Amino acid sequence: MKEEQSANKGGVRVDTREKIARRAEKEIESGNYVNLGIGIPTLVANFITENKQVVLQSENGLLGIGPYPTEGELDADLINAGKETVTAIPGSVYFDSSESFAMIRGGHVDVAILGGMEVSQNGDLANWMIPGKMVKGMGGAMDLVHGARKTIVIMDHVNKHGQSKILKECQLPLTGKGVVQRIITDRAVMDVGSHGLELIEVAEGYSVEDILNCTEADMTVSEKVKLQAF
Amino acid sequence: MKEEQSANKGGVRVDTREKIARRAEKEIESGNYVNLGIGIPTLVANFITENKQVVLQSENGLLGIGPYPTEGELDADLINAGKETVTAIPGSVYFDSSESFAMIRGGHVDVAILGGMEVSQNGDLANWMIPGKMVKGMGGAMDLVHGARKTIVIMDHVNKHGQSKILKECQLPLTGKGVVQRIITDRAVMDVGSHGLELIEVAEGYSVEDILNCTEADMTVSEKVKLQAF
Amino acid sequence: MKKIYSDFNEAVSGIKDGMTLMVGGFGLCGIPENLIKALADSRVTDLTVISNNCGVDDWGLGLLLKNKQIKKIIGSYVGENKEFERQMLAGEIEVELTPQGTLAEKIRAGGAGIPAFFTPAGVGTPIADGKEVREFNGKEYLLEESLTADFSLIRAWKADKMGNLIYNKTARNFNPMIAAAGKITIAEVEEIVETGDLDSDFIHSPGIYVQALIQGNQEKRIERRTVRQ
Amino acid sequence: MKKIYSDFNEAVSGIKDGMTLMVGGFGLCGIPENLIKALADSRVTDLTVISNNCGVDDWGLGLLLKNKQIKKIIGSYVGENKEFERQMLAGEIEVELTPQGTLAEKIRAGGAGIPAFFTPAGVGTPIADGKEVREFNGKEYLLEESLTADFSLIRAWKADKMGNLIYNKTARNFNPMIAAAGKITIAEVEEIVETGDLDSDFIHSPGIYVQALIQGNQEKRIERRTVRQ
Repeated sequence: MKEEQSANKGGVRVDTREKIARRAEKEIESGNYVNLGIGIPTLVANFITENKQVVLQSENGLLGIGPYPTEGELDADLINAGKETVTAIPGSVYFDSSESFAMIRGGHVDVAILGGMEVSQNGDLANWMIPGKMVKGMGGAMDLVHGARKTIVIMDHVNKHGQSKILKECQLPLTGKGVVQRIITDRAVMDVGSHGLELIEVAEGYSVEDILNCTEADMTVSEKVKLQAF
Repeated sequence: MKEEQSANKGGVRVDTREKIARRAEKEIESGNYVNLGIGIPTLVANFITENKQVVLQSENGLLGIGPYPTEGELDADLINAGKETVTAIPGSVYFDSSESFAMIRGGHVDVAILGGMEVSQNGDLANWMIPGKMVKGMGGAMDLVHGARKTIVIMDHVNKHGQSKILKECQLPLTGKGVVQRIITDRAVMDVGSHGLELIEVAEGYSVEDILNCTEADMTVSEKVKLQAF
Repeated sequence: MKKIYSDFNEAVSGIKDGMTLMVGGFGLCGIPENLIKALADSRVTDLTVISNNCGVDDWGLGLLLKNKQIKKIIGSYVGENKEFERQMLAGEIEVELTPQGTLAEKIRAGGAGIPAFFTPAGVGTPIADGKEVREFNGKEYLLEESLTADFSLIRAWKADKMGNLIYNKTARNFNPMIAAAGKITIAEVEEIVETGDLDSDFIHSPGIYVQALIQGNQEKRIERRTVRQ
Repeated sequence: MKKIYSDFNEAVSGIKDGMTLMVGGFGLCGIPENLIKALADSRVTDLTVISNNCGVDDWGLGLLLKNKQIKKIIGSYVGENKEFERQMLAGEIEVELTPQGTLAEKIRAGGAGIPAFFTPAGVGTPIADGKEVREFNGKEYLLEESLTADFSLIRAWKADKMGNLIYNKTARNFNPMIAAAGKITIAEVEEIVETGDLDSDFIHSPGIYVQALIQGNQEKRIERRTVRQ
């Protein structure tokens, strides 16, 4: 098994983040409406190929996020859900928070890509609080996991102590129960199906056995598992 | 007791409608947002004095109904809740049906003036169906009676058989239960209070006794009852 | 970029017998008249139609009534035509009358992923039959469930090619909520403009709710022509 | 014609100790900054504040935190400042965390006369504690009750003299629902125009929701200045 640094130092970690983001981009089809969470998910936008027409939703009230502004374009009244200044593409729409979550909750967003602290083998997600630590709030995550047609969690496969973040059962308080359809890590891609967790892709540098060894959750291996997939 | 024609023939009936509408207009204060029901209530708009700034709400999605259009102004996309072509005043707003009833249900409309078939002494209103007859629907009436800060019913005091329309209990299926605050008829004005129905005004040509005689509901007479009030 | 049809018959060709449809409009104002005409031509039947009204004898949803294509109608005020009255009295059509504000909110909830809500309209009336009543802050409310549809047919004023819509005056009415509550929403519009031509701050229905567009000329019949001198 | 204040201190003078306030904005974007400053100057205390966020250390609702004017905050993401963290860990402030979409819908429901609704957000999480869970169509939902306020403080871009409002870009966010959910709503606006100068088809908040207006200059601080080269 290849050793990777989880801490954010030097190029290695950045490469890992980029690797996950690049793989996650493949989940997005042309014509999709997509919500990207804060953190690594936001990076996915950088890798969307030009032949795809994708509309990015920001839950604070924007459909059609554009690139970050130049100094001259900077507008305090135009931010994304991470409170970063952004721009808007032609054909973008502004709306209020109630409409924004009507859109999300009502199943109109095709794909939501979120970060995760823990995911369980039945698709539970924990990504908003650690007991004993300062809790800042869940923001829109609890609504997003229920609304999007496909909820994808992207995260490191193991935590900084080398422990699996994909568990039989989440230990942290949940964000949503049975809400995750696909997990993409630096090492593998797994689907949560009606028969439990299934390994469908293994990243370069890892074997199926490596993945099973570093995953606490029960997991079957797809007959069509793709090796050296990304 | 003065005999009046309930049937819609000649000037007498028209005068009665106008009399009721003119009295109802006094319920409207400057600055009010008002919803006028179909029928006699719609007539009230004709009598709003010029010194009052009143905004009329139409539940199909307009705040700020103006007068009927001239031939040249006629616009199929601009109608009131009675499906009549109208105009809109400067400062008017168009919105969707959900927003319109949010406005109504949320208590933002100051006064609703509706027609009635029967009102009970505890403020129940029946104005949408007669069993055995074709039922066209309640439209927005059931929402309006709950939403407006003040719900006023205007109608003839007695039906075409001379029977009281103000009853101990409504006989027809209800539009709303305990929703009417004031009743204005061609003969009197009555309030529904916590102690039941109270006579507060008597129209010209009638005595307090006349009103009590033609009203089936239990009713007290206000100490300050106003005679020859309208 | 959204699917843009040029033929109304093709636009409604996905609508099959037994489906549930929502149709925008208030009276004849803001109805997708050419989509309705194409649906009448298609002769699909056993439809459940959710719409505030049901047209008049020879226009709007009245065309579907005449063809007996409607099995059930959910609306707030439906009796503006004789054929409807005949079918209703003969028990040929099922009618579910819903207070107008409740109808608007049930449709809005359907598009917004809210399965049910409490509302005061209808408490103590025949509308409350069989429904849960609950008190909040001393007042009684009914539990009402949301509505969705297999297809939503709406009319808008202008669309851009991303499906963003704006409506004209009171022709807006039920159209925006119906746009959001349909699995597949087809918008009949007066004009299709280029992406970017509509102001992002002033879009009534974001394109995310719209699956297809078609441009058409509307007769815009007036139900109650009322003029002053 | 609405009440138009010229003095921010006077505008907030009706707000008393112990009241419940809603304040518009997302982060520092679209907050009624001058109304908040006047409220900080007023030193009213024991406030319950409903707002998606709670400002930063030296701006927005953070100013009220610093003065210990807030007894309880209801929001979805509140920890962007150290004083908040200190008060929370010391048990000096009560915090009710609410999923952002649920918060938006609770406020919208408050303005719309809907006392409660079911929503999927929070099922199976700590948010569900003590709340009714009910299944609709095979999926579980939580019952959530609506929110209203004694005063709503919002920021809009332009108002006409009838109180009709439009917002700019994502500064809209929670402002329109908060406008409707306040018993008294005061709108801080960038510009007041004559009645008739706003297009009736494109009003975001109809004036019926607004009780008073005040024009002010906003600093519009940026929380995360992110630029490309």
